[in-house]
Parts: sequence; structure tokens; C-alpha cells
Amino acid sequence: MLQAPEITPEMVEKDKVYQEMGLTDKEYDMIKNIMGRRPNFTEIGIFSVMWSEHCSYKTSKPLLKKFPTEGPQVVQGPGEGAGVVDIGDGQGVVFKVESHNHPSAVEPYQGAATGVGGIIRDVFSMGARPIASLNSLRFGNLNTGRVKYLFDEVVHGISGYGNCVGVPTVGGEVQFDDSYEGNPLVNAMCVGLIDTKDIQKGIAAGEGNTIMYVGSKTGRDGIHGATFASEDLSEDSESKRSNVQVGDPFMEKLLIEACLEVIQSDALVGIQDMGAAGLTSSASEMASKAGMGMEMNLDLIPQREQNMTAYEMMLSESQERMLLCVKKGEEQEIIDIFKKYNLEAVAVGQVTEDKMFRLLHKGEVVADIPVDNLAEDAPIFHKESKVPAYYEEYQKMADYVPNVDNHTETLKQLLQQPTIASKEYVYDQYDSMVQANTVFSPGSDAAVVRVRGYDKAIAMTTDCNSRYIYLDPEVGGQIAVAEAARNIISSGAKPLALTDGLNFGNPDKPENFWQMEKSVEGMSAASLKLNTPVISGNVSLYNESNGQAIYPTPVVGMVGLHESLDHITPSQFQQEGDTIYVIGETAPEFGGSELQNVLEGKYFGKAPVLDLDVEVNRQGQLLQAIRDGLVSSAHDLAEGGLGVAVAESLFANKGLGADIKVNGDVTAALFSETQSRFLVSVPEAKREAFEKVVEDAQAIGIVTNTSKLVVNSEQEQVINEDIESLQQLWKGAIPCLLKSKA
Amino acid sequence: MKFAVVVFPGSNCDRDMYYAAKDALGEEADLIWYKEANLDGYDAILIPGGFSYGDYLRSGAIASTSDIVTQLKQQAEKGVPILGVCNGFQILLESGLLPGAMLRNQNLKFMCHFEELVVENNQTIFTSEYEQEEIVSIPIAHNEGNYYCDDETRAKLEENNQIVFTYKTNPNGSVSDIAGIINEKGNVLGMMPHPERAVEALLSSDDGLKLFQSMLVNWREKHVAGA
Amino acid sequence: MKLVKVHITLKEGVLDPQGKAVQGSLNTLGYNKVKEVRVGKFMELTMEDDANVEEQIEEMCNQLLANPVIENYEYTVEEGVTQ
Amino acid sequence: MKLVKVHITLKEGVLDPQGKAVQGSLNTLGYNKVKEVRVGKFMELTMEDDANVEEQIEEMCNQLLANPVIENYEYTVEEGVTQ
Ligand SMILES: Nc1ncnc2c1ncn2[C@@H]1O[C@H](COP(=O)(O)OP(=O)(O)O)[C@@H](O)[C@H]1O
Ligand SMILES: [Mg+2]
Repeated sequence: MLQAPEITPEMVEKDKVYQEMGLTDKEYDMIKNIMGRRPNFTEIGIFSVMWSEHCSYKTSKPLLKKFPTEGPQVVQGPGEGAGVVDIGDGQGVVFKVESHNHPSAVEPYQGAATGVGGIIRDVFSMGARPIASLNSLRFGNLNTGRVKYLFDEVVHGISGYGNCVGVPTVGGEVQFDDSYEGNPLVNAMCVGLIDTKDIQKGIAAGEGNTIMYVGSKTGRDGIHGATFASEDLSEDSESKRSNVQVGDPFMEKLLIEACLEVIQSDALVGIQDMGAAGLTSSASEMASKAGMGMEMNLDLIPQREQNMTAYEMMLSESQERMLLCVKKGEEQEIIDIFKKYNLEAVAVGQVTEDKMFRLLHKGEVVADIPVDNLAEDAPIFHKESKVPAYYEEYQKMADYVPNVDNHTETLKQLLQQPTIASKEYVYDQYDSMVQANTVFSPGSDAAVVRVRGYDKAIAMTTDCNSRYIYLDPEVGGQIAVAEAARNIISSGAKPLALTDGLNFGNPDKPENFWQMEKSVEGMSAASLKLNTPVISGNVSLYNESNGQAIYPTPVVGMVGLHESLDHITPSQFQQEGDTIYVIGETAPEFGGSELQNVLEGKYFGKAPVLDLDVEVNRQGQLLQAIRDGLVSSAHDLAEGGLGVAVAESLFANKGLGADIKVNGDVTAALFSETQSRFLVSVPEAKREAFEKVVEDAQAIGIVTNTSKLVVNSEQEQVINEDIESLQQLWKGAIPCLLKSKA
Repeated sequence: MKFAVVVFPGSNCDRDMYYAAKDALGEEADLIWYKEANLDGYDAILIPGGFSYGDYLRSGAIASTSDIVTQLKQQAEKGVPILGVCNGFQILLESGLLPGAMLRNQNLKFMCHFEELVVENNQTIFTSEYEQEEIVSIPIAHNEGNYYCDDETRAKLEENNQIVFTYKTNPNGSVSDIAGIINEKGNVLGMMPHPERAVEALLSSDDGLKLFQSMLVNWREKHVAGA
Repeated sequence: MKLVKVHITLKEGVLDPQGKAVQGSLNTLGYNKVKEVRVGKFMELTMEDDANVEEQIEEMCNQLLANPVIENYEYTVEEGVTQ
Repeated sequence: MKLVKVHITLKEGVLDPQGKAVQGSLNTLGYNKVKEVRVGKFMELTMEDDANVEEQIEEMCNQLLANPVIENYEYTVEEGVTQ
């Protein structure tokens, strides 16, 4: 029989076993102090995961405090499984984003799949029915076999899991840059709908109440790799080594239905999913949040493998597991509900009053830790921050002036940039329509899902232009939030709140920490101005390969509300004869633009300027015009500028064309990435009213029925191209890259 | 008219089907958990899409061994209309209520988008409200929708007019572009595309509604005096 | 304990999209000697000893493990390790 | 011609949701002697004769046929029928 690891508390200290688990000497001393003795192997393992960045946010907490988190619409801010905003009629929308970057780099299919599964559990553990998923993906450029493999398998994993659980994947974004080559990003977002009276908390309250475990059995999946680093590699250790987490979407689907039934039971006190750090984090957080303690008997934990140690069970990240706190004596009610779904709910412990986290295994106490020190009172560290040299250099550079002589060719090149090209290859693999509420599936600015039975709908989007953030984290952070809001507004909804996925490099490098700090400041300023508080989020640090950090990538997931179904507005032109407007002036701004990348093969210089007051004003006016019924279509101007936006607006409805006239510098007019601009089409009869509501709108042309995009400058015709051929280039770009030999 | 929507573990279009019958069509419908099922007394049975038992082993295979399939067979025998969509179709194939089998899509990828279908037979209780050869826009969402049968079976399907829907442009490699087939008796229809997702213009198409209306019209003709 | 190994293969004549794709990829990777690939399933069942194991396996294959419309099955029974 | 038979199985300890579902279903059907099911893949490759067939197969398994992070592979080479 295998005993608990034969590593004594003395060895933990002397051999610094804790270091291999990611704890520093200083942290070890703090732990020893808290315990009043040397922690044993299991205990130190528990501390190591709870004090990891992922669970404790020890380096990011000081930054996260800067986010505005309040507003009349906020029902639940950061702190629970997911945030909640009010959408009227006693209903709330629950949402959060989560990263699964490192698991996806190792095993892309399962890494992405379990990422989707994890965030869905966060949402239904709040008591909400998951109604939509989105994702935000970053890969290296599609020119090596490995990157193509990662890309294909990540998409496949999202599709395999998301489709099976029956939550439509309605939107997202994919971008490609060399900085992500060894460290792809997989951020998944889930949105749920709830009657606010049903909101659940992850608490273990009430002395003597029962802790129940339900879902998949616990195996040696995803255990901290440190365990066996202290052993010689032998045949034996090879077979014991922790395994890649494998997702079981079928189990998840059963859990969703069962848990949504269970939350209606009065027997339930609290419920939480087992996410990162599995049993350890869910159990200790539930107790700590309730101001209680907890005792669990690990012999009772359903186990998939033989001879599991306490350490292994506590650190396992096996998927599809939930922890419940149930009123003492009412366990049977819960057991019966799960049984209907062929699931077994097992009592594994109880709530105690002593605020200790106590674990029993084979008749012995294997851990006994003051629970608050694991969760609520985990330490915080302030990191050093330093302005990177590259930034100062970029700020001093003269404005980049691109040289374009053939605008048609340039437009074609832009449409084939993987970042701009159609992502149909990706989203065709997602079931975007299950639940039969999807009004706009992927392919529009924001996805739109109606709320069945009400005259309202939810808009959602994920956005983050990490080039701008790399060039200027503060402005770039503002732009990320503003762009997300623009996407929501274009669809006709009012932005409500956002969730963030902060993906950065190693925070111990002061330059990286500076990027974090500045982007968070930028995002905070924009959220405050746009009245979209941050209600949930996720932090993923140490995204580096070969010492090279990724571009700073704080993904913004935003949700908005259509107060009437009549407000839902498509992003593509709808009918011949409509007038095409651009809202907002255009300046020659090419730092970090797609055009710069096409011409120079890299991004440098200053990010585009953003004036938040202008942004707020324009967004408000456009939303007003939409609500007044004056607008046929609205699209934000983003990567590739006006040229790309007009082309994209013509790809949905066959036969339409556009005839536009640009003034001044043609290259700037067509391809500059000046912020706070929209492309709008307005019926002839509504022009006057529209111009009254929207101040900065300039008519630039008309929607035609010629299937051609025609652009004239003050001097000459600069583009006259069949939509069909542009569309083929745009659609074919990604499949074509994937097929080409690496 | 009263519909039963059979829910298996892992079904995920059950509510969609329920709302199509209840809200879009305006008739009665019950969601029925496979274990508790008693299918007596229903005027039609709907088997929804999804991933019963995770689609593990083969889509629909494990569900087809459950007890409720015995009841389904009895109801089919009695002439009760049965519609299986997507995973529902796969279950009907696996349980032998319809001939053939499903293979993985030719490109090995899940695909989800609207497809144009051709109504090949409007003389069924499921399609009488469509025109013959009518082109309808209905979404697909599947990974294993590549319908296969041997030549003999195919000849029989053609001879008996059992091919009800075909794809205008074959997306998945199905034999003879088959999107939906009916049994010889004419009361069991299986199709990969999702008519229940196309019952409202708000969601891009209501071309699927006529399928449910056809069922209603035919039921009324049979059961409602004076209809 | 018995260890039952079941091989499930697509019937001859049934198109195998997965096999075709694997062959295509292998050829693209430069493995030109590969002329055909067929992909099937391989299952290992651990069963308690029983007089009529073989009979049960036949039944299980027919009832669930294989689909006779498109698949063939074969199996072997070995002595397994008793835990 | 050579007929190469490749067995791909999940590594020990890796969760096999498919196997679990199949086992559950077999048990429900009354096959209570079935204690565990693991589902893997079985591939048959027809290859032209070549001096270094084995080497190529190893490579193909590592590169494409198996996912070394979670799967093991085994193979046999037989004389195949020349068509
Ligand atoms: N990973 C993805 N998953 C789902 N949909 C995606 C994904 N990537 C892109 N899309 C969809 O493709 C469309 C275009 O994406 P993108 O170019 O990022 O749009 P925008 O610039 O308007 O934010 C959007 O509708 C988006 O939802
Ligand atoms: Mg956009």
C-alpha cells in the first residue's frame, strides 16, 4: 500500500521542496508562521496552489483594485464564480472570461475543451443557464506546422466541447502574431441568464451542514508537476505522473441540468465548481467566504485511480466536478435530484465553526490549516514597474507615413490578412444556433441572442487589439474597452458591463508589469467613462516562450442589452439606395495598423489617439439614431480602416455594391485606423432625421445594386472591383494558409 | 394536437423542439425524460437533436439501446407520427426504425450553417404544406451527417419515394444528397437539418415551420370532425 | 478477470472519410508509400470470469458495440490480471 | 505490399469518457460482468514495400497517428496482398 508521500515536514523545509511547487523562501516562512509549526507535504502543496497567481491574484490584486466595479446595473461584482448585471424583469445576465493558455499549448484539443467546460461551470454554479459562449484566441502566424496544428486543434476542442454541452458559441476573435507562436492564448467566455432571485453563492455556511461532492471521479489529472520532480524518473514514476486533463462534455451537460434543478431546492446552501486547484480551492474558498471552517474525509472522495494520496486528491484538476453545501439532514433530496441524471452526490465532509481546513485520510489528520490564510487572506505582493525602452523609442518616432500607389491591390492584401480575413473556417465548426435564440451568429460586430418570451436581447463581443496595447498600453487599454463598446452599440444595444481576461508575460520583469499596470489604468478609465463596470475577469501571467513575452493582451468581453428587438441592427448594408455615412473625422494614423504590417512586416510607432469624451458622445448619438429607427446597418471601423469596413459590409447580401467618394489623402481615408468611427447606412427618407441626431456624420456615398465596390477620390477612380472577387480573397485566406505546405 | 419531446441524457435541442411545437405552432407539448417515459396518448413524437450520451461510440448508438426505444417502435407500429432531427435521426437509424447509417462528414469537421434543401416529396404527413421541389433554407449542425446506405437500400428508398429532403449542394458527402428520409409506412421521418431552428423570421428563417404545420394539418384531417 | 479485445472495422465498400483524410495527410507529409488507410475502433473490456463470456461478447457487439449496417467486429479473449 | 496494423490506446490514468459511457450502457443492458471499457483506435495501413517501413511507421505514429501526450501506440507489420 502506498502511503502519503514519504517526505517529512523536515524535508519540506530542509530540501526546500516548496520551491519546486512555486513558493519562495519568504512565503515558506510566512506559512510556517501561520501554522506555528512546519507544514507537512500535503499542507505545503495546498498552500502552493492557493497562493499561486491563478488562485490568489497575489501580484495582480493591487492592479485589479483600480477597475470600476460598481453601477446601478451591477447585481454581483467580482468575487463570485461570475459577475451579474441586471436586465430588467427580475432577470440578470451572468458572465465571465477565463484563460486556458498553458494547457492548450501542451494539448490543444483538451486544453481548449476543458477551458470551455471550466467557464461554463463558473456560470451555472451561479445558478444561471448558460446561453452563449465566446472565445478570444491568439496564435503565431499560420506558417509553421506546429502553429497550424495548435490552431486547428484548439478550434476543434472548443467545437467538440461547446457543441456537445448545447451552449451556442456565438462569437469571438482570432488574431495571429509571432509573439504568440510558442504561447497561444485561449480565452473562453460564457454568458448565462438567471432570475436574480436564484443567484447562488459559493459558501459553506451553517455549522454541521454537509459538504457533498458530485460529478466525475477524481484522478491524477493536472496535478502540480512538482510532485514527481523530487523523484528519479523511473518506469514507476512515469506511470504515476500527472495526466493531461480530459474533458467530458456529456458529464458537464448532465451537471448543468442537474445543478439547475438543485438550485431550486431549499436544501442547498452553497455551490461552487472545482476549477483551478480543484477540491482545495473550492472547499477552502467556500468555507472562508462563509466565515466558517470545514472538515473533509478524503476516503469518501470518489476516486478514479487506485492508491491516491491526500496530496494528489487535493491538487487534482479532474474536470466536471462540483462541491455543494447542503442542509444537514436534507441530503437525500439532493441525492435524488442528481440520481435522475445518473449522477451520484456523495457526502464528504461538514462545515465547522473553528475556521480550520481539516482533512482526514485513512484515519489520520493529513492537513489542518487556518482556512482564511488560504483564501481571503492570502498574501499580496507589489511588483516593480519600469517603462520599457521600446516604448520610449516609439513615442519619439515621427509619425509613420505609408506609401501606397495601388489602393485596389492594397485593399486585397488587407482582406487577406489573417487577422482581418473571414473566420468562417473557425465558426462554422461551432454550433452557434442551439437553444434557438441566436439572432446574429458569428460574422456580425456583436453576437445577439434574444431573451425568449421578452422584447429584449443580449449583445456580446470579445475584443482586444494587442498591437495598440503593445505600442501604448494605456491608450491601447482604453481602445480595447471602447472597441468592445462600439461593437455592442453598432448592434443596437446599450453596453452594460465587461469582463476582462488579462494575459501578460512574466510580472517579475518590471517592463511586463508596467504593461499590465498601464493597460489596467487605460481600461479602467474607459470603463468608467463608458459606464461599463468590470464585473468579473481572469488573470493569466507568465505567457512567455524562450524568455519572450506575448504582446500584452487584456481581452475585453462585453455584454449589452437591446431594450427592444426592434433595435437589433445588422453590421452589413441592407438595401440599394441607402446613404452611406462615416461617423467621425479621419486622421492619418498608421502606428500599429494592419497597413503598417502589410507594408513593413511589423508594428511600431504610436498607437492611434483616443478621446474618451468624443467616444462617449458618438456612441450615445448612434445608439439614439438606431433606437429612433433611422439606421439600416452600423459597423465600427477597426483593423484595416474604412476600406475594409465597406468591403465587409457588402459580403452578406448578394447583389449589393457601394459607390463612395473620399476626400483628401486617399490612403488615410481608406486605411487609417483612427478611433471612434462608425460606418452606417441610412434610408433616403431618414437622412435628415439621422443628421440631426448624429453630429459628426458625413455622407460618403450610396449603396448600389451593382455588386461592385467603387471608390473615387477628388481626382480619379481608385477602386472599381467586383465584390465577389474581394469576398473570395477574404473568405479563402485562412483555409488557403492552412493548406499551404509548412 | 399533443406532442411528446423525448429527452435523452445529452439531448440539447429538446427545448428548441418543444418551443417550436408550443410557441411557433401553438399546440400542446411535453418534455419527457427518457426514464419516465410513457408515450401513450401523444399525437406525435419528436426526437430532438443534441449529443445523447455524448455521441460516444457512434452518434445515437447508446440511446438506441434504452427502454424507451421499445415504446417508440410500438408507437411507430401504431402509425403515430415520429420526427427525429439530427441526433434524433441518428437514433432512429441506430434503432433500425429507418434504414442506413451515419458516417462522419466528409471533411471531418462539425459544420453549422444554413443549407438550401429541396423538398423531394411533398406527399407525406410532414411535408404536405410545402410545394414539390420547393427550396427551403434550414440550418444544419452536425459532425456525423454523412448518410450511408448500400445500393440496394438506396434503390428502394428512391423507388418508394422515401427520400423527402435532399441538399441542393451536398455539404457532408451523403449518398444521393440525402438530408431526410421517411419509412415505408410514411409515419417516421428522420432528417439532419433542424426545422425547429427555422420557425421564426427573427432567427433568419421560418421555412421549418411548414413541417410542423403539415403535421398539424394532417392530424386535424384525421382526428378533428369537420376538418 | 478476462481481457477482451474487440476490433471494429468499417465494412468493405463503406467509404471511410477519416481513413481518407489520414492517408491524405500522411502523403502530404511525404509518406508516399502509404496507399490506403482504414480507421476503426479498438476496445478493451475487462470482464469478470464467466462461463459464457464469448456468448455475451457476441451479444454486446451486435447490440451496441458495432453497427452491422457499416461495421464488422472481431474479438479475442485473454486472461486478464486479477486486481 | 505490407499491411500495417496500428493500435492506439489512451495512456493509463487518462480519463476515457467514451469508455466510461460504453461501460455504463453495457451495465444498464445487464452485462454486469463488464468492469471497465477503454476505447482506442485501430488503423490499417496498406504500404508499398520499403526497406525502412518500421522507421516510417514510428515516425508517422509520433507525428500524426497518435497524440503522444495522451496516447500510446503499438503496431505490427504483415505481408499484405499485392493488388
Ligand atoms: N474564435 C471565434 N469564435 C467565434 N466567432 C469568431 C471567432 N473569431 C471571429 N469570430 C467572428 O467573426 C466575426 C469577425 O471577427 P473580427 O474580425 O474580430 O470582428 P471585429 O473586428 O468586428 O471585432 C465576428 O462576428 C466574430 O464574432
Ligand atoms: Mg467590429
